[in-house]
Amino acid sequence: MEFIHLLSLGDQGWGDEMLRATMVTIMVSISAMCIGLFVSIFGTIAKLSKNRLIRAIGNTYTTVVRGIPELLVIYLLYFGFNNAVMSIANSLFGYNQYIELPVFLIAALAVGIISGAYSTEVIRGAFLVVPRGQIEAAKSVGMNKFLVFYRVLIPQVLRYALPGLGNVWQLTLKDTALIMVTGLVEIMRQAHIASGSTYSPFTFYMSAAILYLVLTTASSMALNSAENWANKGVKREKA
Amino acid sequence: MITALKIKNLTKSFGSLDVIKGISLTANQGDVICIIGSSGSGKSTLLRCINLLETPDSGDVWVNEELISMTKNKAGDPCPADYKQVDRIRTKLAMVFQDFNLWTHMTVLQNVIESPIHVQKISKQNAIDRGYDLLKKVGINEKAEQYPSSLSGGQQQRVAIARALAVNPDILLFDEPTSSLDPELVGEVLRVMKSLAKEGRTMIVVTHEMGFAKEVASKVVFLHEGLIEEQGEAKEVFNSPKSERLKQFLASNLEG
Amino acid sequence: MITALKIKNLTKSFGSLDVIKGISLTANQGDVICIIGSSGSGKSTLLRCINLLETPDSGDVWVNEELISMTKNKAGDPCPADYKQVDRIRTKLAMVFQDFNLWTHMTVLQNVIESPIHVQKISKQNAIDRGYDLLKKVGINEKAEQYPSSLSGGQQQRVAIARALAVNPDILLFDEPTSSLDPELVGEVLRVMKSLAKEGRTMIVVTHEMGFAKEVASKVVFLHEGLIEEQGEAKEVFNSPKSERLKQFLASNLEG
Amino acid sequence: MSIDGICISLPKEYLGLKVQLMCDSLPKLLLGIPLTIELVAISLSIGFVLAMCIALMRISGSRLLNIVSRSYVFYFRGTPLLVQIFLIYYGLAQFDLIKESFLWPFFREAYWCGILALTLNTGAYTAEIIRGGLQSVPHGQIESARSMGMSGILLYRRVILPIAFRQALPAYGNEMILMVKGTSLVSTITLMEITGIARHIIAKYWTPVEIFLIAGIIYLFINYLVTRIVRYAENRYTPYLQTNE
Amino acid sequence: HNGPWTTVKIGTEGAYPPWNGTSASGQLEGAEVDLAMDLCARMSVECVLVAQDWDGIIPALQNGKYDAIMAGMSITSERMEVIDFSQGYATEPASFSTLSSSSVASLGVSGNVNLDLGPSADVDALKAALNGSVVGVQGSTTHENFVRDVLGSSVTLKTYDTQQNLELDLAAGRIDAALSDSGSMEGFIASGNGSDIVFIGPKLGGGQFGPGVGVGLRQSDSDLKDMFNKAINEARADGTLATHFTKWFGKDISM
Ligand SMILES: Nc1ncnc2c1ncn2[C@@H]1O[C@H](COP(=O)(O)OP(=O)(O)OP(=O)(O)O)[C@@H](O)[C@H]1O
Ligand SMILES: Nc1ncnc2c1ncn2[C@@H]1O[C@H](COP(=O)(O)OP(=O)(O)OP(=O)(O)O)[C@@H](O)[C@H]1O
Ligand SMILES: [Mg+2]
Ligand SMILES: [Mg+2]
Repeated sequence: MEFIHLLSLGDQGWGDEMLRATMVTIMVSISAMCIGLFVSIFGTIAKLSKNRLIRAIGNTYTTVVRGIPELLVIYLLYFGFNNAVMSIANSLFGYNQYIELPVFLIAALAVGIISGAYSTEVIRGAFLVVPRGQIEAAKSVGMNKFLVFYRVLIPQVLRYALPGLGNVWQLTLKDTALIMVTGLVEIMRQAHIASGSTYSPFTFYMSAAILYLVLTTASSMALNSAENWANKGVKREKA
Repeated sequence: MITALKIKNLTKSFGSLDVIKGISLTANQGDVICIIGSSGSGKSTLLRCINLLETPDSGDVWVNEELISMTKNKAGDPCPADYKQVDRIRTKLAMVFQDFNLWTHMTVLQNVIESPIHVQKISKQNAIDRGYDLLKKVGINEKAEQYPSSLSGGQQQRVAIARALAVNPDILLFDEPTSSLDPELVGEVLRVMKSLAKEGRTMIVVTHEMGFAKEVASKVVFLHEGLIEEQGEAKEVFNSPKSERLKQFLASNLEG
Repeated sequence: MITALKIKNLTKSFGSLDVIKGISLTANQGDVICIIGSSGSGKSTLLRCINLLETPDSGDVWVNEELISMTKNKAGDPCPADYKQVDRIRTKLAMVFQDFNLWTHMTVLQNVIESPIHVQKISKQNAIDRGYDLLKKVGINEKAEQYPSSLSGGQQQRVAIARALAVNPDILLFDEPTSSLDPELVGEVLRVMKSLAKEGRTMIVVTHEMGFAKEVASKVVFLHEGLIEEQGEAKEVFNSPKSERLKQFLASNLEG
Repeated sequence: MSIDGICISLPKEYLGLKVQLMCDSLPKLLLGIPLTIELVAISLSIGFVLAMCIALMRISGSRLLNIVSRSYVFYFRGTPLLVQIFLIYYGLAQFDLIKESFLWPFFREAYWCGILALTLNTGAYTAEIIRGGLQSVPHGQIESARSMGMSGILLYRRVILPIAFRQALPAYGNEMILMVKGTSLVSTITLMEITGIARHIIAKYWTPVEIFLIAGIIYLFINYLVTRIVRYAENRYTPYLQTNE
Repeated sequence: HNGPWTTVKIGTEGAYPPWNGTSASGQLEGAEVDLAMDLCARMSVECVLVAQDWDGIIPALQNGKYDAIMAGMSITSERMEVIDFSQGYATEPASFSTLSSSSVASLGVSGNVNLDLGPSADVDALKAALNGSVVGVQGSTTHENFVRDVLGSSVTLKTYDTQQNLELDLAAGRIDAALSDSGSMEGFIASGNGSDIVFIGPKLGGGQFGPGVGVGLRQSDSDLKDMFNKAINEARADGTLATHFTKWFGKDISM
């Protein structure tokens, strides 16, 4: 069996490279998700802001990032980000050396910014579905703004947002396939390299597909149990 | 006798819609005031102005003879002068909502002890002990560990009453506390409310339950288009209404 | 006189829970039968068995003296022998649900003319003309072009009644038609139902509105744990209940 | 004034971006729009039919059909679109069996491979959207239809499907946007749609940021139109769900 | 770049064997990889090889992701506008290839053509034979330029992101002919995956293909350019340049 040889571990096969690449995919996805969640805090605040300008900035962010192909967002960041950082460094500090940002960082940032736009929408949505009455009830027993936010709003927002954030995670995981164009050797790029070198594209793209399936399945199982935990106290709707 | 609640010349409008057009009202300690009136007459708005869930446009509110001080914000709209005072006064003025508004992410007991622990900084053990007492009082102590979504509407409303009582309020505000309940569940909530009235609690109740009003109200206030059209003792108001509006209202309400 | 509806020895269980334990009932043309009973006694299930929204386990149902023929499916469970017959009989047995169940994607008028056009194959113009008449009858013709979501509960329920009447049914089944309405909206729906009763429509009504039952019912049936515990004329049943259960039920129901 | 005339009148560079070049490449990029739209339209239409079949298989009650439809949806939602495209285009050509079969004239063309991948992908997502829509039809509205004598196809045609489609409309709008964006990936298998042309121009002038910016704006505009169309459809078909914000 | 060079990062594609490829252990390998190590030793700098897709190979140099390109990149006037080159270190003619079963295969192989020397009958014959066919090239290469300039609209052009994908599609029969450098295609034929591929027409040099393959550099780094030129001269003089290419191409294509 040819493919067993191709996918074997060690120097003669590509199995160990594929596994290493899977680790990279996981690392990038996690970093990107964290970056995205961080960004989405500001995104949500901006989109719920009373200030029109800030709200417009938030809306522009989510509309633009969600309306442009992920591939282009990644390309733009990959090629544009270094330039931008360098020109900022130059104008602020007069620093005119090449500043090199690690590929991993750029990749995580690029996917993170995409992921952040989707997370923003999810979290904003969750804020809006927390019943107003529960907030009023909190006020009516004398809770101040901080307590209302921290004791009533946040726990509920998390619960409502969790399924949506689970979807964003799956999206993020799959989007990392596109960062192959930055040269970072994650699953997709490794499959690309290996299939090019061995002229066995089916073997390697199929392996990649299976690796992604394993990742998405494992994480959706984890997400389900997280949801069950967060949904304590909420009656399941009858099917 | 202390005046528990005093309202003077309260007005409130939403945009161009004048909802409360100047209402004054006084409740002495132990009074049960029932507010009746047709839909849209401003009953909920009046109640929500009292504990500042809505900010009144003008007029004054005293709770336990303490004036809630108001000021104007930059845009020239009225707003509370001191949010700390508002938070404090709100614990004196617990509100029970029509649709319960229990916190779904907490158990029944957690709902009841939340405010005593986090707002009034009572020790957790004390709060729990008091919480159980209150749940027993409204007859629902065996549900303490359950989540609100597994309770019936009447049970939820009784939890909401226990939660309101937990902050040891001087005045209870009820906004149609039985109108989102099935007829069969109404009874259990009204029973609890009657027992509170007997204890001598000061209560302001917006309600459609004329039977309840007749039985426990020290005063019935009939609101019409943002003004008090008629007020007086329950018997008087129901049996010999003076205003044409009230007569109409009572006729249409008893017929169903 | 024709027997509009006859039920004989009807039983129904869900899993191990026997909900209807053998009920027989007859309604002559023009009868208004009110079914009362506490929650879980099987009122809704009985009504739903009549038009086969639930399949009875055993027993027979005749509509206009036509027997609904039943058989057993492969698994040995009872099922209708002829689904065409069921569809036909259902148009003779229009049902009005507690929560209206109007079709949200259609306007009020479209809701009313849907079944006449697509089930009974009446010409569109005829259906529209009749639809307007019915809407006028329930006092809601000026809302014909609106969507149900923009109507109040009472208005929606009246549309549901018009929709049920549109198939020109011989019997109207009502399942607590006013219990999800605000007290103020109950009146308008009851008014419409009373007028239907006066017209001599055959109606089977599950209700908590004792006032309504007293006024229009030709017979009141008290259900308890899946059996008819007591039945008779409204005055009789309400004023001199015989069974202990019914006495209890009436006491608890009137107290609220 | 021709576009050339306009471009010349612009400054050569602004904020470090080669503005004239961006302006010059706009008409070339616009030439990619027809192919992009074609790919989206064809794969969405076939994908929708496919999705209906998959959703029906799912609720058919047959165990086998149920497993087939679940596996299909599982695979295509669990893997990146790029993998699917590469597998179909480069992967299948690895087998002589396919190269020698009657299917080869189809798989030989990047165009059809692209459409196949996009179709299978959107089919899986749309099937889930349809299933969600069907599940969201309130049970009471079905019962009230039954109680008026509706059943079978009539019930589906007049009540269940119209409600389900209306419920699913916003989610399907998102899926349409995902498809527009998805077409950018077929540039990796030699198709010259907007992104393909962009890469081509970049290969000549080595200015990725400028060209991808313009391409991004074109996509944004297309997606804006898609949003408007969906919004229009929502207003038209679900006036009762619209809030007057 | 300020100060003396201690580390030089070199960008390569890793998908263009035998110039530069990737081994089953995931390492970059190929003639240019060996040469890079050799040149860096001569320049007494530390070398880091960075893999980069061909699409972005020049922008990433300008970005500062690496300092030099060794990726089988021909020196052309077009590229000279945006980057600089060292002297050439190798030259390999380009040629068309096709499946032996294809109709254009009958054209057969003709001799060498130097496009700098003006019109050629071999090229005209090639153009006639390919009329109406689908020709594939790796995108943004000298090969693409040749097909555009010389064959123009008489053929349908398909561009690929890597040489390897071009080879796969030629072997699969998705294109009628491919234009690429002879060495890479010979490697593919020899690998067994493309055994029914044959060359057609002349071996092409000069013209669009430029004077040869060199190290791509930023225009501002003239000091690095001098270093590379000096190191290449040394490698040529002591014969190691020839050794590297002979090892990977089976023939000496160094210059
Ligand atoms: N936040 C708001 N914004 C705008 N209008 C409002 C708002 N709240 C209430 N209103 C309007 O004010 C009027 C009075 O409302 P309110 O809820 O006080 O009536 P109500 O007497 O409680 O009626 P109901 O018996 O139906 O609860 C209504 O016309 C209502 O539409
Ligand atoms: N589809 C079902 N599956 C299982 N149990 C059911 C189902 N429908 C009803 N039941 C059970 O049958 C019993 C009778 O229900 P039913 O709805 O007929 O009562 P009811 O008299 O209408 O009560 P209510 O006044 O609350 O509407 C209840 O215990 C209920 O839980
Ligand atoms: Mg109100
Ligand atoms: Mg019922």
